[in-house]
Formats: sequence, C-alpha cells, structure tokens
Amino acid sequence: MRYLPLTPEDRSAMLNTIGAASVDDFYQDVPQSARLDGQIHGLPDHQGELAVERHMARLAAKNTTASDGPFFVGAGAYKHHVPASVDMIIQRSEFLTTYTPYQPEIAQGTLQTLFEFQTQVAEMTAMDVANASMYDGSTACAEAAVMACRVTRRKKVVLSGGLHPHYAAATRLLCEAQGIEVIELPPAIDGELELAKHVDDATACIIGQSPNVFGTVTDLSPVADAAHDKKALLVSVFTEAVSLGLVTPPGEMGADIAVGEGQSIGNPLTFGGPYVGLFACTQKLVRQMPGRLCGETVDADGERGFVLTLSTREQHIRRDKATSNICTNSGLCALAFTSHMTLLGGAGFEQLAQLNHETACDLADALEAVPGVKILTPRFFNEFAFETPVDAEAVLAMLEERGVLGGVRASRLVPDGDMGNVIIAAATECTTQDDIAAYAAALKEVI
Amino acid sequence: MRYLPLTPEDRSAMLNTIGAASVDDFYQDVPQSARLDGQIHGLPDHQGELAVERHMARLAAKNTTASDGPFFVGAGAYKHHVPASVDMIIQRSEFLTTYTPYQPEIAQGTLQTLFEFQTQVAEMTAMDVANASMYDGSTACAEAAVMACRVTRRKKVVLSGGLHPHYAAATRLLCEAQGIEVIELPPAIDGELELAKHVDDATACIIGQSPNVFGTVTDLSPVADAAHDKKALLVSVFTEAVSLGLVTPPGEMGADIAVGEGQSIGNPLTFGGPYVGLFACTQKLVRQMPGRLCGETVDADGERGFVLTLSTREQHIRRDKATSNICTNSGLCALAFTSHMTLLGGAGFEQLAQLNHETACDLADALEAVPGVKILTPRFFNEFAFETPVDAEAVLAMLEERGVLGGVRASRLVPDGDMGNVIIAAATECTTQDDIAAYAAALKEVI
Amino acid sequence: MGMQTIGRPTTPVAVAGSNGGTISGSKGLQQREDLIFEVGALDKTGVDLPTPKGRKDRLGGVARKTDVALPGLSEPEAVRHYVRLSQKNYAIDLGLFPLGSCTMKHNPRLNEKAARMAGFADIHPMQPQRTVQGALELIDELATWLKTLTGMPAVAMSPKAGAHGELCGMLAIRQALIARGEAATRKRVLVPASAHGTNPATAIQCGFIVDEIKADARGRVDMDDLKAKLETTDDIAGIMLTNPNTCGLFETDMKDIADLIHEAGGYFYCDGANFNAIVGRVRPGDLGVDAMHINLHKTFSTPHGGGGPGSGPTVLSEALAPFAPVPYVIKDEDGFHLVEDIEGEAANAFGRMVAFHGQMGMFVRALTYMLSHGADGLKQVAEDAVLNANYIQARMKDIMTPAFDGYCMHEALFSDAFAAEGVETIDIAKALIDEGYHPMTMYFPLVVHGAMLVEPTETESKQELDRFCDALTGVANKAAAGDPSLKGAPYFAPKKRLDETQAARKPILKWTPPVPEAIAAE
Amino acid sequence: MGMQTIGRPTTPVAVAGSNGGTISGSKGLQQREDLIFEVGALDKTGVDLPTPKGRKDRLGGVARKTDVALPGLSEPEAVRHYVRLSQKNYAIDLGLFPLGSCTMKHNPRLNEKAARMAGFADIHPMQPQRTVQGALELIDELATWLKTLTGMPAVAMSPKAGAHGELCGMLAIRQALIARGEAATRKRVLVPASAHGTNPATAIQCGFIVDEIKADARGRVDMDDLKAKLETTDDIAGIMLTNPNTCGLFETDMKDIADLIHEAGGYFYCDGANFNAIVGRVRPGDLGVDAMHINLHKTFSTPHGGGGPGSGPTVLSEALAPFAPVPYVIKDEDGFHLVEDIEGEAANAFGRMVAFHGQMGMFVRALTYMLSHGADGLKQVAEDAVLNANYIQARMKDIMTPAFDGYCMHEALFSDAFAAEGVETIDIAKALIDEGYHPMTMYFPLVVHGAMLVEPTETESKQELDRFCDALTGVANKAAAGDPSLKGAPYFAPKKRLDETQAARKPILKWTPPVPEAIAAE
Ligand SMILES: Cc1ncc(COP(=O)(O)O)c(C=O)c1O
Ligand SMILES: Cc1ncc(COP(=O)(O)O)c(C=O)c1O
Repeated sequence: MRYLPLTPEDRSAMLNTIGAASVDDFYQDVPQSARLDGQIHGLPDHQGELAVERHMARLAAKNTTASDGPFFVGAGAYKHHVPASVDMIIQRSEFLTTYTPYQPEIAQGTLQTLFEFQTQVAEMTAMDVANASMYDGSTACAEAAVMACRVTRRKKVVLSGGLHPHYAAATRLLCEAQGIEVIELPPAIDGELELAKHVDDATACIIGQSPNVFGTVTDLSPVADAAHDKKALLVSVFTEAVSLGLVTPPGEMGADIAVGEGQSIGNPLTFGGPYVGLFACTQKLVRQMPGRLCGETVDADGERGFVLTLSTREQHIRRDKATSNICTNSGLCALAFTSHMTLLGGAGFEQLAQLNHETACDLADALEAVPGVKILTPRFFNEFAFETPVDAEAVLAMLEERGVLGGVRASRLVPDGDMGNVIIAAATECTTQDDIAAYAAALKEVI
Repeated sequence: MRYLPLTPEDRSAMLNTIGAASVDDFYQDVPQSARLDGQIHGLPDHQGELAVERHMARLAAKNTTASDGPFFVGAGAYKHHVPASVDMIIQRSEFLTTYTPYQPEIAQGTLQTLFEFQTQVAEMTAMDVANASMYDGSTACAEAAVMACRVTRRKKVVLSGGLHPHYAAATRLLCEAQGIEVIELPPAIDGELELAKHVDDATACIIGQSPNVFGTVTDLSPVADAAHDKKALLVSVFTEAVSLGLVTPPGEMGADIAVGEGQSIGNPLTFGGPYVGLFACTQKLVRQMPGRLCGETVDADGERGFVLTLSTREQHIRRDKATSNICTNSGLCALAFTSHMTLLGGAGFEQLAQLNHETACDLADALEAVPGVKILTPRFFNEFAFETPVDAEAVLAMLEERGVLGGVRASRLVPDGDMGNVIIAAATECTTQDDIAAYAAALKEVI
Repeated sequence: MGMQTIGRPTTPVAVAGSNGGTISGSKGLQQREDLIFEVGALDKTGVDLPTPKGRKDRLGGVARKTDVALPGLSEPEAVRHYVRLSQKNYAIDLGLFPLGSCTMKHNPRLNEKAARMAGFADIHPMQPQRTVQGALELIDELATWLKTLTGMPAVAMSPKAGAHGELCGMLAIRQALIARGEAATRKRVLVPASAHGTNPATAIQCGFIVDEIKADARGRVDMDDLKAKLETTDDIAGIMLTNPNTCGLFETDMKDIADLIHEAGGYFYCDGANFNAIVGRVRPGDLGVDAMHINLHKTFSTPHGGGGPGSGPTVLSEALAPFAPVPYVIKDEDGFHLVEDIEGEAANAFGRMVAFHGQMGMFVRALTYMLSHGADGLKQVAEDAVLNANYIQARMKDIMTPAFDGYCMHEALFSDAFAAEGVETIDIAKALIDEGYHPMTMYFPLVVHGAMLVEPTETESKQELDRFCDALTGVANKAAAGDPSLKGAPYFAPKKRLDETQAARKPILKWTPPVPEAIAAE
Repeated sequence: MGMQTIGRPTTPVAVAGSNGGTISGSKGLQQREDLIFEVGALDKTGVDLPTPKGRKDRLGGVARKTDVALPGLSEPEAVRHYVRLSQKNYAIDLGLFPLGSCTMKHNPRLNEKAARMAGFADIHPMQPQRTVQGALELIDELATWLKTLTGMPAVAMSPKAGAHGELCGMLAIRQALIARGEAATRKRVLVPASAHGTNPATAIQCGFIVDEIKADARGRVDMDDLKAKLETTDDIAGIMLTNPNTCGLFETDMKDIADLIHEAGGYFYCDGANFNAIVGRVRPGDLGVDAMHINLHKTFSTPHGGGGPGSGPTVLSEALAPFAPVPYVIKDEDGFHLVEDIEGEAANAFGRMVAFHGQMGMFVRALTYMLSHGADGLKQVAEDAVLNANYIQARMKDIMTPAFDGYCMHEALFSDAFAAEGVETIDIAKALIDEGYHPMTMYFPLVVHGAMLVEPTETESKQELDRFCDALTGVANKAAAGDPSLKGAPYFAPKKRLDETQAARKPILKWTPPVPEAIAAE
C-alpha cells in the first residue's frame, strides 16, 4: 500500500523490539466477540491511483457544474471567481498539513495569517474584533444566539422572517437544547424591521439579516436601537460576504455581534462545504466569544509573534465551562479567505461588490422586461426574489432543459411560506451579459 | 495590473531618486524611428483572470484528450499515469520558481534531486553516469552524435532505419551543420542489426534504437561489437523510458552512450513538450558530455553537499570551446521524472514495465484476431506496427469517428517508407481491457 | 487535540544571545515577513476586475458609509507573503507530527486532486437534485463505507467536525429522550476525567449536566465508580466515552459499560476520534455503541489545514437512527434524493444542524482515501498505527515513564515522573522542536501528571521512528538530568518561546494603524 | 544566465563554530534529509499497480538481465523527501532574485492552472490534427503575439530554450547562405566579448567560426572595431548581438550595425534574452534584425523550474522566413494544420530541430501571461523593469562602482572596483545570501572586472527594492572596508560555502552503495 511505509521486515523487527508475537497481541483487550476476523465484507480491496481517480471522475461527471452554462443559484452560497494563486497558497504543505497552531514557535505562518484574517473581518464588518473562524455562517449564527444569552443572562431570541431558513434551523436547534426560547417571525421578503416590535425585557438578542435570504438589504439601525433600549443585543447576519463592500455593514448599524458566511471570498462552492463562518463582535463581548482567537505578543528575544489566546474560553481548557464546544474550525478556508482579501485589498473588494451589484441590476432589468415577471425584492445587492405566474419548480425545470440554472425556488427553503411561484436568483462577477440574455430569453419561453 | 507591484506614487518617488523626468529618459538610446509611440495595434489590452481562464478553457475544449476514450497513440510520446504527488512536488514554489542551481548554498534542494536523478538514470540505462537532462530525446540523440565525433575525432555517423524519424532529422541537422556525414539506413521495422554492416574506420558512431519507432526490441550487442571493433561508438536510443524496466537496457548491450526520452516517467503528454532528454555514457566519456552535471562535495564545515561540476565543458565557462550550447535544460521535468521514479522504486518500475508489456500483448492478440490485420513487429515492448488492407489514414479517421484514437500512421513519420497501410499502436497501464475490445470491434467494422 | 495548558501559559525565560543580526531581518532562507497591513497599500490590488459601469443602483440607500480600509498586495507580493509565512510552520510534510489524539497522518495528494474536480468543487448545494446525482451518489457511497466499517445502521453526514458530530449524537440522544418523554428528567451525562474537552462542552451545549467518572489504575473507566454512579442516580441520559480512550488504551469493559448504561435507560455515545486504531479490526457497532462521530480529518486523512476544516459524520444505532438530522440522502429507482424537510420518513428528525449538506470537500477526500486503501488496506492502517505506537513505547519505556502498563493502542502515553525537579513537560516539548519535531500532545489527558501523548500514526517509517526516538531519548535524558538549557528551548525555531501570559493579559486581536508620532507624543 | 566563475571555483575557507548540534541532524524547521538511496528500500513502492498476469511475453528474449536496483519510497516518505529538500532552495516566491540576464520575474499561478487543463496537458503530439484544433489555434495565437510584439513576419515555434533558438536562427542564416551558394565561404560570425556563452557556443555548433568584437568605453559595440573587421574580411556570415546587451545597455548603434552587416552580406542575429526591457516600446523588427529568439521563460514568465524547461521561439525576417524549420502551423478555411514535411511551401525549410512541435506547456503559460497583461500591460512591464533597475543603480551608485555611466535598461551592472583588496565579487554574493537574497549574476559579462549584474525585474515592489538596497549597502560597505568575515559567508544558509574544486577534481556524479566495512578494511 502506497501510503504505508513499513515493510514486512520492518514489522517483524519492530515486533521483536516490542517483544510481541504479532499485532494481535495489541488487540487482546478487545472482547473476543467484537474482534473482526479477516475481511470486512461488502467493501472493495485497495486500488491504485489510476483506478480511484477514474472512479471519482466518473462521479464528478454526473454533476452539472456552475460553469457549464448560465448560472444563477445563490441563497446562501455564491459562485465567485477564486484566483489561481489562492488555491496555490492553500495547497502549500506547510499550511495544508499542519494542525491548529498550539506550538506557536513553529506555527507563526498559520498564526500570522489568522491575525491578518481577524483584522480583515473586523474591518469588513466594521466590528471591533473577529475570531479565527467558525464552521460556517449557520453555526456562527447559532453560536451568536447562545452567546447573546450568556452575555445578557436571558433566554429568548427572536429571528427575523428574512433569516436564511437553514440558519434559523441551526439556531433553533442549539437554543432549544439549551432551554432558550426561539421566536421566529413569519417569512417576509422585506420584514427585517419587524424585529423592533418583538424585543422585550426578556429578549437576549434579535437576529436580522442583510442582505436577507430573499436578497433584501436593510439598514438595521432602528432595530439595533430597539434592542439596545431593552438591553438586548443585535446579531446581524449576512450570507454573502461580498455585500460588505457595498452594503451597510453590521458595525455601521449598531450590531453587537456580526456573523456570516465567508465562502464567497476565496472558497469554491463545493456543494455546500467546507465553508468558513465569520464571527465578529464589539470589544466588550470578546471574552464571551466562541472559537479561537489569535493575539499578538513577544517572544523571549522581545520579537513580535502571535499565539492563540484567551483560551480559557475554550473547551480544551475550560471543558464544561467553555463558551462553545468548537475545536477544529475552518482554518484553511479562512486562509483562502484572507489570501483572497489580500489580493483584492479594500479597493478591489469594493469594486468587486460594485460589479456584483451592477450585474444583478442588469439581471433584474432583463427579467423584469419578461412579461409576467415581478421582482419582489425592493432593495438588493446581488440577489433578489421574483415571481412568475407559473409554479417555480416547473419554471426551473424548464429553464434547466434550456441549459439555464435559474436560481432557487423559495419553497425549497420556506415550504410553508406560500411562495410557490417565487424564485431567488443571484448574479455575480462570473455572470456575463450573455448569461443574462440567455436567462431572459429562456424565461420568456417557459412562462 | 495584478502582476505589477509599483503604484503611481512609487513610480514618481523612484524617478525622483533617480533624477529622471520620466521613463522615456531611459529609452533615449533607442533610435527615434524605432520608438513605438502609444499602443501596439492588433493585440488586446489586459484582462482579468476570469476572462483569460475562460479564453484558455475554450481553446482547451477544442481538443480531444487522451483520456476521452480508447487511446493508442505513441511513436515517441506515451500516455502514462502520473501520480498526483508528482505534480504537487513540481509545483512547490521552491522548485518551480528557482533558477539553475548556480548558488549551491541555497540550491541544495535542486542539486540533491539532480544527483538522485543522475543516479537513477544511470541505473535504469545500466550506464556509468548520466547528466542532469537535455531538452528531449531527439536533441539528446543529436548531441550524442556530435559528442561521438568529438570523442573519436571522426566525422561520420550511421543511423538505423528504426530510429525515430524526428530524432534522425534533428541529428542530421546538427551533424550536417558541423560537416559531419550522416548515413541513414532505409526505414526498416526489424533492421537494427543492419547497422553492424555499416561501420568502417571513419565511423564515429552508429545509432540504433530499441524499442525502435516501430516498437521492435533488439539486442544491440552485435552492433556494439561491430562498432567497437572499428573503435566507433554505439549510441543506443529509446523513446519509451518505461521499457528500461523490462527490455535489455543500453548498458547491457555495450552502448557507449545511451540517450532517450524520459517523458513517460512523471511527465504528461502536453502535445509534445516540455519533455526531458536522458543522456548517459560510460565513465570514460564523461568529460565530453554535453549539459550539466551535479556532483558531490563538502562544505566548509565538512558536511556533504552538492554542486554543479565539470562546468568547464559548458558554454558559460568555455564559450566557443564548449561541448554544447545548451544552457536551460529540462530541470523541472527531470524533477517530475525523479520523483515518479522514487515513488515507483526499482521493483515498482519493473512491475509497471511488465504491465505495459502485457497490455500491449493483449492488444496485439485482439487486433491479430481481426481478419485482415497483420502484426509486423516481431518483438515488442508496449508498441507495435500492424498492417491492414486499407489505407492507414482512412482507417484512423474511421476509428476516430468511433471514438477510438487508434495510433499513428507510419506514413506520417516515414512519408517515403512505402508504409501507407501501416499503423503504429501503443498500449500502456492506462489502457483497459474495454479499450482493447473497443479497438478491435471498431477495427473490424472499418477494414 | 492539542495541548492542555491549564494554568501553564508560557512566559518564556529570557535566554542569551541571538545569532547575530542582518540588515534585512532575514537570515539566509528564513525570510522576515511583516503584516500585510505594513507592506500593502490601500490602492493596490492583486486582481484585475472590469471597471463598473456606474449604472443606477438598486440598493435603496442601504450603502456602506466608510471605506474598507484594507491594503491590497499585487499578486507577486501576495504569493511571496504566504510562501514566506508558510515556511514558518511545521507540517506533516516536513516530519513526524506525533500530536496524540490528532492522528496526523499523511494527506495523499490524490485526495486534493479529486476534491478539485469541477464536478465536485464547482457545484452549488441548492442546484436541482437532478443536476447533482454524482454528488449524492458519492455521499451515499461514503455513508456505506462508514456504516460498514463501524457496523452501524445509519449515519448523519452533515456534522462539520468532531465536536459537531458529538453535538449530533447528543442531540439524537436528547431527541430519543424527548420521544420517550424523559428529556426533562434525564439530564446526567457521564464523562470520564480523561475525556477530551469537547465531550463535556458538548454535553453542556445540549443542555445536559456533566458527571465525571474516575479512571482506574489501568487507565480505563473505573467500573466500581461507574456502577456506584448508576446505582445512586436515576437521571442518566447517557455516557460519553472515547474508545480507544485518550490514554491510548482500549476500554476493556466497553461492552459491559454499554450494557450497564442501556440497563440504566441511557445511551452510549462513543467519541470516535481514535477510530484509526481499530478500523477494520473492531466495529463499534459490535460493542453496544449508540452514536459515534468519525473525524474524517483524522482516520480518513483529510488534511487538518492548520485548524480545519474537518468533517464529523456520526453513525447511529437502530435506537437513534429515526432521530437523525436532515438532510440525508436516499436512493430510489429515479436516483438519489435529499431528504430536507422534517416530515414523512424524517418526521422524527431532531432538526437541521447546519446550512446545506455537510463537508462535501472532505467527503470526496475521504472516499478517495478509502477506495485507495480498500478494506484490506484500512485494516493494515490500524495495525501499523498500533505497531508504530507500541514501538515508540517500547523504545522509550526505560527512558521516560509510561503512564500505564501493557501495550498501548495507537498512541503512547508518558508522565513526567522521569524528569528532574523543575523540568516540565513543556520544556521537553520545546526541546523537541529544536530536534526538528513537532511536540507530542502535552498535559492531556488530565488524569496523568505532565502527560505526554505520542501518536505517530501508520504513515511513519521505522527509520523516522528511530530518528525520533533517538532525539527524544536525548531530550529525555537532559530532562532527567535537569539540564537548565531546556528552559530556553526552542533555540532553532523561527521564534523563541512566546509570551502567552502577556497575550492573554492585554489581548491584541487585530492590527491597528500605528498612532502617528506627533499624536503619540502628546 | 548565472555565474561565470572562470578560474574561480569556490574552495571555502574554514570558519569556526557551527550552531551547536542536535541528535536528529535537523534544527527546528530545517530538516535533515538524506539521499533516497539511503532512506528507501528496494522492495518498497509508493504506487499501487495491478499485479501482472504473467502472460506469455512477446519480447523475443530481449529482456533486461539485471534488476533495476533502485529503492522506492512510500508516498508519505517521498512527499516529505521533496518538501524537505525544497526548503533548502531559494526561489522567486521567497524573495528578490536579482540574477542579471535571467529575468527572474513572478510566475503567475494562473499560467500553471491553464497548462494543466486536460485539453492541453493530456493531448498527444501525434493525434490526428482534427482532434487538436485548439492546440494548433493556441500556437497560432501565440505566434501572432510574438510577431506583433517584435515586428517580425515569421516565427519558428519549436526551439526548446534560448540557446536552441539561437541554433534555430543561426541555422536559418546558414540555410540562407546555402541558398545563396555562399555557405562554404561565409563562415565568420562576429560576437562581442560581452556576449552570453551560448552565442559563441551556438555559432560553433552551426559550423561557423567566432570572431570577437570589442566593446567601447560606453559598454556598446565598438563601431570602429566593427567597421575595421568588416573592411578586412570578406567571409562574414553575420553578427550575434544581444540588445539590450549583457551590460544592461541599449545598443545605440543597432540600426547602423544592421546596415553595415547587411551591406557586408551578412545577417543580423539578435539575442532576445533581454527583450523584457523593451517589450511594447521597441520592435526589434524596426532595427534591422534578421533573427531573434525569445525566452518565454524570461520575458513571458514561464517558470525557470530550477533549470528549465524553457522555450525559445525565434522570429525571422523576410530574408530568413523561407528557411524556417518544420513543423509550423498554418490556417486555411478547414482550420489549422501542421506543416511537417520539407516539401511544398516548406521546401526551403532548413530541417527539423526536434521531435514534435515545441514546448506546448510553455506556450500555454506564455499566452496566458500575454492575455493577462495585454498590450498595454506589457509596455508597463518594460517600463517598470527599467525603472526598478535604474532605481537600484541610483541607490547604489555611490556605494558600489557602476560599470558604465548613464541610465541602464533592465539591469544594473557594477564592477568590484569599490571592494577592498582581497575581497572578491563572490564574497559579496555569498554575504547577500545571509541577508536573505539570491546573489546577482557574478563575473558576467566578462568585459567588466568582478562584474555584478543586478536585474530586479518589474515584479518587485519599491519596498522590496529598498530592503534589498539597504542590505546590499551594508554588504558593500563591508566589502569596501575589507571585512574578513565576508570570506566565511554564507553563515545562515543550509550549507556553508561548498568546495567546487574538490567536486571537479574527483567527480562523484552518482550515489554508489557504501562498500561493506569488511571489504573496505582489506
Ligand atoms: C478525543 C477527541 N474528541 C473530539 C475531538 C474534537 O474533534 P474536532 O476537533 O474535529 O471537533 C478531538 C480533536 O482533537 C479529539 O481528540
Ligand atoms: C543573454 C542570454 N542569451 C542566451 C541565453 C540562453 O538561454 P537559455 O538558457 O534559455 O538557453 C541566456 C540565458 O541565460 C542569456 O542570458
């Protein structure tokens, strides 16, 4: 086996040193009845690279990729261009095959990039501090909710009707397990400001999203004020990190905690994961944050260096008192994120956001011109919901036959939302004017 | 522009330091009439990654790849599997973006791999020493011919009728420019031993190939003896390096110089280049070799290290007295070669050779069973020539329509060889039994 | 698992003499590299984007007010920044990475290649299912491998890492208790003191309370303590047990424990982080386990990436299977489908843990690895992993202090008893850095004083193990002799010992522009 | 071009004190790594191949007799071997690589990605041309770029590197002379003393004789010497001139030289290695050039790869175009075609230089690069390259000794005049290594004593240039002061100065198994 360096001679020499007759000796503690003798049935034996690669290529070929034709699927994950150098950087052995930087003297590479990542995320979200990543946006959202409860010592959270339903589900799950009451406002395309009406003295936090799952952008300042009035927190969510370059960011709206999905920067779609959860908050709350934090310090020579810090929040030190159970996070995706951001720079990032927005506006114009189409999202970044006279599932299927992946039917995300004819469509810098024209033409045919 | 770090402010600050008004000052030496003003016409302006990548992908999509279907094209380049780790290794920045190891203290990585490469090539060819690579097999062959003339102080070389015609052409070209007489024996599928009859006291070397361009394997020992009798050298050529694992290698046949193409180990097909020329010879001839050599030495602390050595053979030291004009060679392809060989090891390499041979035998059996097919190659490794009653170009075109790339028509390589109906077909470890069956079935249909 | 440094943040002892300076700050191949904020420029960029048209927007005024004040780097500078930084890291590809409980094995590059196939990397989780049949088939195929290897009937694929898998298993237990109407009463989860920190943390995250159980002198669960606990309580929700456990030992009484827990009305959560020791030789399903997460980023070789991403599919017993979270993949005559809604056959699902369908990128890698090894190879993996650990234990047992008698499984645990007064585990760890090795896991598990947990994995050759043992022997001898130079280690790393105390006291968690001198002087 | 060390092979001076040893031989992140022959095993392998069936062979007995006695490594060991070794290299991705005449610019990773597209990497040169239309189109597109940028009517794409391109150009000249019936009489090729070694070597390879022409005090061709040569000889085949030349200067009299050579019945070969300085600003075709190779691995950013592969397409004037070698690509209404045979329109071709059609892998990269920069960006490339070089010259001119007055083009040339007695160029070079830099080209061109040729390229930022100049200033000051420590440099590199004299005296060119001690003792 190509991954196993021991030769038969090595094995017997080593057994000899150990004084064991065979490896079976090491398994003596296993109850006899639980020992597998011989092969596991139903699984193939080892295969060479060529055979395995062909197997995987065969499976891959059964999928339609986002680059195979006009593509408008979004709703929480976005098709963006990832520079080739980003993929090269994350494939560096020294980043790819190392562990969490627990030994800072030989992990300054990882640590410095995390410090830079935290700085970038804080600046993009306009928050004070950011952590070193969560699994993804949805779990970051759930962690934000329980953190708010810890901070406020309250046990109620309110979710907007525009919060991504998967985020809402993950949040509800974690909260309910901890005995936290979860109020979910009914699905609403433009209902984020409703949150203001649902804060009371028992509320730990309200959770709003902008751009929300229907693409609507909202200045959450009024709900921040409402929350703060009641000493509750505002958790501000985004699923499209590129929007931070153009749309009012959480920090400018008074958010106490900002969470979101970072996939759009540096990370491919990969059918939903791995992605990278962004988590930022105000300085005041830092010691209640979940996840790892990288901080600056000096070494014995007085030289600047970086270490993981405030670990007493974490499970490996604090165990049952930890702020979260998270251990492994999304390190390499964070590296992809930070290296892409480094290439973009603030100016490039804003330009990218602008391009996304303009392309989506072009798309909206083109679809709006198709008779029967009604754009439902009043203000948007790069994604919006629209309605046609026909069932969305049927429309999407007919578009697909014409080579256009036209978006996500709202009813897949909000089965009970009475949104059977609604499609959520996204456009990015990867969308060409030809793609848009193809979409409009196909849509005209099918509705 | 993403590859240019200078900002406009940098540029003016630098001009300031220099004391120049603008970059135009630096071009004052250019005759006025030769200065381009403004844009070069007919070429596009800069484009982002996404646009460029799409352009290249569009071109790539217009080609049929060797993995798209049953594939039997060989004749000097072979479709083999390259392990994923080989490609990862050659993409390491430190190997990819460095220069020829002229500063050995900070190039031990490159140097040690070259030393290992030389050792491997010497062992595989069963020769005493090997150099650090040539451009490819064909230029290695040409260099071997002129080296033989230098060594023997004679001016005549004889090429077998089985020498790859491209190799013969490159050799003829270089020799004739240097006033060396080139005798080419007529194309012959099984004519390597003919060489023995063409050595005389004026002959510097005879050049035979095994496996030759028609796939025939030949023990060249008799021609080595004939050459040595006349104090001429035997240059032994191969285009399929994998054959060295099974077929009698140059060193076992008394070759003085062994040259060949190393592409098969570690390097993809890439439409013919870059490849890696292998060049080995007897110890006696080492100071007449072309190209770079890496040698062992010690550093000031007495520790083992490696350096480029015997540079007085080379153009950068000896200029018009150099053994060759080669400078840049095939460093990274040699790295791919040596790392693939390291993964294979001698045992794995022999097994790979065996697999290739068996697959080709299976192919021969299958094609032979098609009525009208005659295998012409009497002894072969992984490639052979066969004849059908129909014009080879037509046969290959019809096979292509059936999704089978059936090989190379001999007449493309040997236009005057009277081989209109002959096809050269190769099989490797990438060829499946299904591929073979598809070939036989398609062939049956078309002839 | 990395290190446990309760009460032991490093404050380095000052040591004399650096190696003589250079003007550039670099030294030979070791390149100085400042923060991007110090080298980049605000108007610089390493991408070329089309110029926006300046068309009428549809933001409705919800626009960012402040600039994103982040510098950019041109591509050459950016590449160099990360390549330079990368060389300040240790990694598996550089050497033995014996971090106990982390299974730092070789990460095959074929896995990386497969994960980058457009058919996997460039597909969207919300595409119509017809267009992602290959992806669903892959998930199904991987699920089959996991179920077969563990002997369990069901698997939840969406958990994002080990701890998330624990959450999955414990939420399934919670849901089962809800279904039984006992959720409010059964709150107690037993967790051994030796457990990984994520275990108690997870139990708490699920609203349980944690009750610690003791280890016996052999490093296993103290059965008397366990039995006593079960007798004196009536609110047992379950137990969380790692097997092989974090001392690197097989829990001999595993089956009995399972029976006892089940009799007490609880469920058995097994932490499967150490599955590498037994894959192909023991099926957890045969030991009475109800739920177990599998770290694909340990046993199945997906790269750790400096802290993730991982993937923690969680296998479930018949008892817990009905409560598995959505989404999951099913197959019928039309092909593969995702069950996404909590209705129909998924009516009892405990919920959705995460957006979308799990760590596809890791699934591709793990399946590639499994197919490469095959069932036969995976068994050999376990055996070689255990052999390598026992070899280290055998070579070191007279030099260091093995924590327990007898053979170990995939990792060898030592205490610091052999070290002289004043020498601490951390000193040994840092001295190993100078020898070119990543240290072992330190101060974990907590049940052993100054613990050192050494997990070589199966992808180390005998030659590497010997070299490591030679180096470790040298360091251990110094430790036994109380060599004061250990306190200054590492000497040869990119940095000297870092001051973790200072970092925690006044946390600097991001770069801030230096205050201009004029202002600072005021 | 690297270094010229005529008569100066390094024999290091012994220096005191290594940094204190370790047991493993590694030091922190710097890993010891032995030869594969010392770590591998003969029966080990890092690939899994199907077992051969053992079927009847068709070798006819022509079988290898001895085993291929090479060790194999498992994949983990192999990956580690190369990753460890890689870290002993300097590279562009680590820092400024100011090797004059080498144009060590950033190698964009998009190029690497494009070259690996299956449609380029996995196509065979002898496939039916119908099945490789995209490849032929790419070659044609690249040829158009090259012809347009140089202002030349034709280009031969098959040369494998710069020196091979020189061969191409000189063989075309030879063929033109044959066509004129003057090949036997016109044998003399004029080459400046400052020329790169490949120039004279190539001329000789083509059967010409080399006649050296002098440089004037301004570092350009001495026009008097040239004219005198042309007047006193009647066998001129041509001239080989580099422009910008190897002193980093534009040959002011380029057009006059061309006219003179043409009047004398010769052809003008221009070495285009330094095209980076003028791309987009000057077209060699406007200067009377008949042939010029272009190093795609310099100007057009294909990576050097530690010594290759390169690619040297050679542009040709109207006069030489008919003699261009086969194969080449033409286009008609059916698509693209390869002209492979010396007949028809290629009847005058001088032959075939190489198997197949040239360095496709480099073509893909170069075209990707050209499209990225565009015509506008390439002009900026030249300007920034020249600006960077002049900036270094300006910053260093009072500290080191510029070889010539006035502005330079893309590289700055210094002599060792400023250095104290006993300090040599090589000492300065090795001291730069300690500062984290690859040295400049040393002892080349030969026309300058102790030459140091510094080519930063356009892909360096001002910040990097400043850091480099600061370091170089420090080293130069030491050199001026005769600091004896320079002789021991480098101190911080993976190796101390290596003994090149010993290597050449008793060459050890491959590993041989150690002689067992018993035998050695006899
Ligand atoms: C024993 C044990 N359990 C659980 C975990 C948590 O796994 P993850 O880091 O993937 O969340 C770890 C990881 O270090 C572990 O070692
Ligand atoms: C001026 C000059 N000419 C020619 C060459 C030869 O080019 P190559 O190394 O590609 O053969 C070089 C390369 O170093 C050079 O610098």
